[in-house]
Amino acid sequence: MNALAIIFAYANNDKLKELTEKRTPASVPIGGRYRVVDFALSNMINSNITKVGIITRNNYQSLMDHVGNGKEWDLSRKRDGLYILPPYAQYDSNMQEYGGWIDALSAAMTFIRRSREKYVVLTTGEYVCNIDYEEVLAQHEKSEADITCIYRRDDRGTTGDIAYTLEGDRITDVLLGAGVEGEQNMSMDMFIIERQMLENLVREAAMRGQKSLARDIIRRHLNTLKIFGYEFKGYARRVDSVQAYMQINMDMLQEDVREELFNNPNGRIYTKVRDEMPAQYLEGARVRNSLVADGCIIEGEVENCVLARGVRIGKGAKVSNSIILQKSEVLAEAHLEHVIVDKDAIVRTGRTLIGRENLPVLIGKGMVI
Amino acid sequence: MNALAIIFAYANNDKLKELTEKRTPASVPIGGRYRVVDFALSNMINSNITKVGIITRNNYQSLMDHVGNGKEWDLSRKRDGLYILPPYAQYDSNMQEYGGWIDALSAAMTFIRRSREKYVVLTTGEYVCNIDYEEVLAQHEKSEADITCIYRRDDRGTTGDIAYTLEGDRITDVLLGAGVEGEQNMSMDMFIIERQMLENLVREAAMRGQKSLARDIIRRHLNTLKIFGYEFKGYARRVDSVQAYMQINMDMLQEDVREELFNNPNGRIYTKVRDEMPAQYLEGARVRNSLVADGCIIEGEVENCVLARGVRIGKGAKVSNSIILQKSEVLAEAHLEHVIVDKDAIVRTGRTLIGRENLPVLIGKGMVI
Amino acid sequence: MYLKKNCIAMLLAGGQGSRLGVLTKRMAKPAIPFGGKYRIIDFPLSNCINSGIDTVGVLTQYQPYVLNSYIGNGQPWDMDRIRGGVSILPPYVRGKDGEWYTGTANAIYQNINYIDMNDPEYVLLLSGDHIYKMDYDRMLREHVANKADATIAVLEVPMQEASRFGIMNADEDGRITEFEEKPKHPKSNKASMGIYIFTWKKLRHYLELDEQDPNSSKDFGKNIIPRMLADGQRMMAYNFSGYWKDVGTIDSLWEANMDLLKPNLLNLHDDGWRIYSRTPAQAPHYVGSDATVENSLLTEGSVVNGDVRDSVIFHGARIAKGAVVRKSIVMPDAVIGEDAVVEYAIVGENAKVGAKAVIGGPPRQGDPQIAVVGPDITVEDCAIVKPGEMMSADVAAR
Amino acid sequence: MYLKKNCIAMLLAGGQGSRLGVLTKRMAKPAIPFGGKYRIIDFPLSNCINSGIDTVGVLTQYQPYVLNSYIGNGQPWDMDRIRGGVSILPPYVRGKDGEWYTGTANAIYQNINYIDMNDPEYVLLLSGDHIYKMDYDRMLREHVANKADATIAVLEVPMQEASRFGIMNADEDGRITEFEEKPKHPKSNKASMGIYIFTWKKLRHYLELDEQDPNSSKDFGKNIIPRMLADGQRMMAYNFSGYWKDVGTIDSLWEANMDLLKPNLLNLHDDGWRIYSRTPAQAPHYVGSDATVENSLLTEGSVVNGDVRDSVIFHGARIAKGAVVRKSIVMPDAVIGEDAVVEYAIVGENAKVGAKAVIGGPPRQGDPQIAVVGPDITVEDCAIVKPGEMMSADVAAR
Repeated sequence: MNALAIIFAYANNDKLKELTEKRTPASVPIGGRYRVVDFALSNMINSNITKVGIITRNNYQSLMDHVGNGKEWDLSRKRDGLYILPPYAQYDSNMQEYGGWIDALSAAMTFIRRSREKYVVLTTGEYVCNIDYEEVLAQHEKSEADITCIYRRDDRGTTGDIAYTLEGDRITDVLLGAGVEGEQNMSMDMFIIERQMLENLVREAAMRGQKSLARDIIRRHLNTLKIFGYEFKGYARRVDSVQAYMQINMDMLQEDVREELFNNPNGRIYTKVRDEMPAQYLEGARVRNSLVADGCIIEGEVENCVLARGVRIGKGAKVSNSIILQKSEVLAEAHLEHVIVDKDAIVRTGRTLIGRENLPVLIGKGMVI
Repeated sequence: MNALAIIFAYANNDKLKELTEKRTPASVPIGGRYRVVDFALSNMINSNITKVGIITRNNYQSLMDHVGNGKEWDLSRKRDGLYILPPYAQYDSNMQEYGGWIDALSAAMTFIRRSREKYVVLTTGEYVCNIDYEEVLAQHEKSEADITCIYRRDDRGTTGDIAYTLEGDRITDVLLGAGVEGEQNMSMDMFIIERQMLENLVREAAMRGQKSLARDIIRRHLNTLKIFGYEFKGYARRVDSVQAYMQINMDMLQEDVREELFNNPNGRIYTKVRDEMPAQYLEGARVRNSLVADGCIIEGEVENCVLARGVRIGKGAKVSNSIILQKSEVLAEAHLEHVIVDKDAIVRTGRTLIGRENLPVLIGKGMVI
Repeated sequence: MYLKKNCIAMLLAGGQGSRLGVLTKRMAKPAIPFGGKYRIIDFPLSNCINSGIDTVGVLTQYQPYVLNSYIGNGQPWDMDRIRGGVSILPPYVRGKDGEWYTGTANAIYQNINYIDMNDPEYVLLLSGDHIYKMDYDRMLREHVANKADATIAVLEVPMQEASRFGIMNADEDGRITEFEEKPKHPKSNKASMGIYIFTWKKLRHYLELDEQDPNSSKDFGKNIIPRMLADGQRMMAYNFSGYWKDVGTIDSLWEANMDLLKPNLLNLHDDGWRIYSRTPAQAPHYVGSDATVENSLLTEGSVVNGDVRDSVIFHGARIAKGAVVRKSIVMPDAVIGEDAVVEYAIVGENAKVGAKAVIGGPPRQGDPQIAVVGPDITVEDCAIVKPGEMMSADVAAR
Repeated sequence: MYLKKNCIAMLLAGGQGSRLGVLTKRMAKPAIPFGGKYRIIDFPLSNCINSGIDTVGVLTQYQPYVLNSYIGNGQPWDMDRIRGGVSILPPYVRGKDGEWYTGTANAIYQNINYIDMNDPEYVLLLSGDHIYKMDYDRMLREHVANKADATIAVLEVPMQEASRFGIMNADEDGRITEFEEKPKHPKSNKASMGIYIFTWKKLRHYLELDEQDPNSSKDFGKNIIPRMLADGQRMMAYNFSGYWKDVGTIDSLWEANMDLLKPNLLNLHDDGWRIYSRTPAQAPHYVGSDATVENSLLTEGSVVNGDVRDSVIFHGARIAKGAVVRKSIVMPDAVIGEDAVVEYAIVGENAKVGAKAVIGGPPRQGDPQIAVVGPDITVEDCAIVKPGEMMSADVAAR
């Protein structure tokens, strides 16, 4: 595909609470063996996009550790491949934190300008979905659009989200900020645009001190450019709150969601391989309706859970409706309901922790409870 | 070799003038096809050190572009390999610019602590030499040293350099800062130390707000630790001034220096491969005592020069005692003596530029003169 | 010095493995799936990289596709090196004629060029059909310290089984005095594990000698080792203790998988000694609301809605509702239909077992008789595969 | 979809290249050094990656060591891919017996499994002995647009030379109506370049048909193409214009090297179409104080202290003081001694030409007679190698 991709991988908010205390949303663990950014990266390689820049701002060591040299996504290349674009790397970067995508794109402009690809795919690193950008590009080219904005029909808009008004495929208005009610054309913060046009639009907007792609580029040019929408009809959710995080993990217990995300003919979701041995079920294990990653050792009861790699569930422990992240241990006779246990934590023998569906208890990385 | 390496690759001064305006000293082009850091990286892999962290601070985009995923040095690995350690990547980094190696090591402490290797090799990325750290480690182990400091005998000390006083192999004093005269045991800013000891020493020094490895760790512990010197007897020069830069390039015109640096049984110097075609000598070319990289096209006269890849020397041009960096063009009938032309510059037809041996004219990156 | 390799490994992966029957019909033995997510060759390859040996030549001539594409560029084992790494070494044409590998020694002989190019001091010789974890670097250090010409890893086996092995008789310093292939009256219980370290110069000499001998069968065990012993070369035994299993038969393959369910036999949870493998990118395995799983291994991409006990379930395998799996191995992407019963069985890659089919069964008396359904075989609904049967064609309902 | 490949390439690198004599004694033809820093195979491999084809099977059975270690993990051509990349495909044993490649079609036939595993729509068939730059993607797009079963690249050659080539006669739409191998009276001057794109399903069918034909010589040019034509399959010609040279003989190899010294024949300075190669890590080349170099190519690691004109000097070559090199090719790591004279010659890899030796000489009349010093050969001081001589053993002083 004649396109390069830019993935924006820095936090805009702290709605993920402790989950993003020591990492960016893109590197939050999800689905037992993935990080959120695996979806964005795999979608790129599955769409035959082989030049990918990841824009980071802070808190990105865990992201760098995860993506490494990009080999797992076959993005370790002599030409092109994966580029981490950290702040302060440019000799002329005197800016402070990025105020918005336009600042970030300005800082990455050398990277963009040096590319030979005709198009740029812009996306956040926070979406869980399996999308074929080649199909989007085909529509983009067929409709002779200047910008194609990807959206989904959804009624879960929250304050700060962006929605589009469409006439046919053409976007006629951009709704910003206001809490949107009912089913809307919610922006997925994914765009396709010609590289040269992006360069021009960003330069122009930056000179005026503008910050927001949606407000200052898309909305401002609704009449002067051909800006079209592309409806993505598959499963797509953004990891933008603890509730969404919990829900997406639970969604993956459904066969149709799992098949669409992970067994999609469009391509697999790749992640860093950790070479854990298969999960061990010992005598006394009782597991129901759960996703279990390699390296787990299970002796207790588990229901409606996602267990990440290397989790241990002790004898007589009962864990339900919970997410246990990698290498955490739930010791014997402990009892957890509606709990998210971050990495490397320990829940002591006999301990009971009970959250509620819309307010899970969150146990931080490395904590001993 | 049971060691990891830390390469400090950020500028301490601006003595390299325009050459480091848009890059760090470690990424300054040298010897026609190399960057300075190639020597440090190649020395590591040649000593069988396969885990290398490069500490950067600012101005490091060109360095990242050059080292890429580390493949050229065979450091693109599933376990270990090359790690860029930029500032602000850690969630707990609230520091400003590193005040010294101790600050930088504190920021890299997670990386160091997570390693399994017994030893750490610390070095700057600014030295041109071909050194076998396995030999240094052998002496370190044999002498049961706590810290081994690598030095060279040299009389070119300048203000700010560090020299050691030795009794036998043991270091008894560290001379700081004062302009050192005569032949001295000049520090090469290379050290071998046990990883655990380094962790302890850095933690202790950081708690006291200390900054300098030489002053605050080496000198302070001369009586409490076994601190030994290792004399490196080969060619070694630091790229720390425009004069040194010029001299090192000129040294490479000598066969013995070239053989030692580039045809050393200890190992080759690897660099990013650019796949330029062989240099083309056209009718009228007159080249004497020069190093010429691939991709050059030469129609004029060249004497005592280093031409980097893709340089063009036009018909009737005369260039002597100069360094022309990659992709720069010296057009017809131009005349250069004692000039350093940075990348992508153009010297116009018929133009004359004459510097002096100890004060070369410096033409900046991309300039048209 | 980086370009010169101190020790490289040569892995003999050419064996046809005919005792494994239908399982090796379309792949070489080292490519057979093992332990839920591995293939046999993962063990020697992982042992190599964990021992610091990053240059491995894999000698292969039989059905190499699955093995070649499994090894690929070596990345899963961190062997996608610019210098060194893993190389597939098939026979090739020299001069006018080509020559297939006629024996283990001939296979190495034909690749003298490959070894010379790497210019090693020592060569480690490995087989591709053993399951074990071993630090070859320790063995190498002993070899060097002993100034040995060859060092052979040995394992103490029960004396009554010793006559099934090649037995090394060594003096008290560990120097081998005698080698007996499957002796009727073994003098010791030190069995050769088929793992050798040779000083390359010495081995090179004996390979050339052996190649010129028209009566030689060009085999390490039969020719090279006896000849070196006869010549008084310094041959040392290296004592290994720990789990080691030759998986060259259906029974031993099944047993070795079952061994993984027993604690403390072979620890694969070892962070310091990972066994690497190439696995397809799949989601964690899913256990359904009506499933039960006990004393079993499950891995990525498998979906269990039935009842699994004492079994090893590979990636992508699916066990339908009501199906019962006991003491069995269900290989990658195999499907067990609703209410099927699979006991004491091996179900090959991508095989389909129909609803209510019955595969194998518990032993009536004596040793279990393992039923085998070959790769890609379909067993129809309600069909029966008896204990000990091996199916290499589709099975109709009876 | 990433896992499925639209088009993969199969590169026939098995040729012994006997017309290149001593140069191919120890390496297959595609591994021969060319153009200062390349080997012949760099051209098709670079063309592939530049055309967006990242999966290449290299079919080899003859002296594969140099080629295998040159290709290695494919990194220099950006083909060290996790999925796809470059694979060496030697013959192998199926069932009980092995079979060497008996012809170009048989070589592909034996690798049907490899191709099927990649599941491509189209297969590009290439040779390993041509020097050219070509965008296979353009050819592929024509193939697809034409809904062709096969597309064959053709080059217009001078009519008087046409009888040396396989000639394609095509109608005005480019559809091939007739194929004549080296016709005495050619009807057109469109010569086949040995570059084919096939729709895989169609080719697979004809490979299987051809394999069953006991009278077939299992060759693309002799069997597959004529048969497909006879069956009325849709075979299209793809017109290529640009530099293309078969370097299968000493003369053509020398000429192709000399062609690089002429402007505008084959542009290797093309940033958009790099020719990649694996080169040893060496310093830029050094030209000494007494040297003269004109109208020549020099590359890394070479050291010139003599007088070089109209020549191609490879990496690591050394030309001593007083030596004269004219119209010659000095291959990697070769040494030309003091005051030696080398004219109209090819000096092989790592050969040593002694002081005052004389190799070759200018043509008296007619075509130049190229002298060849084989790889690793030593020519003693003051020895003479006459024009047109080919030395495969050390040369003593006369």
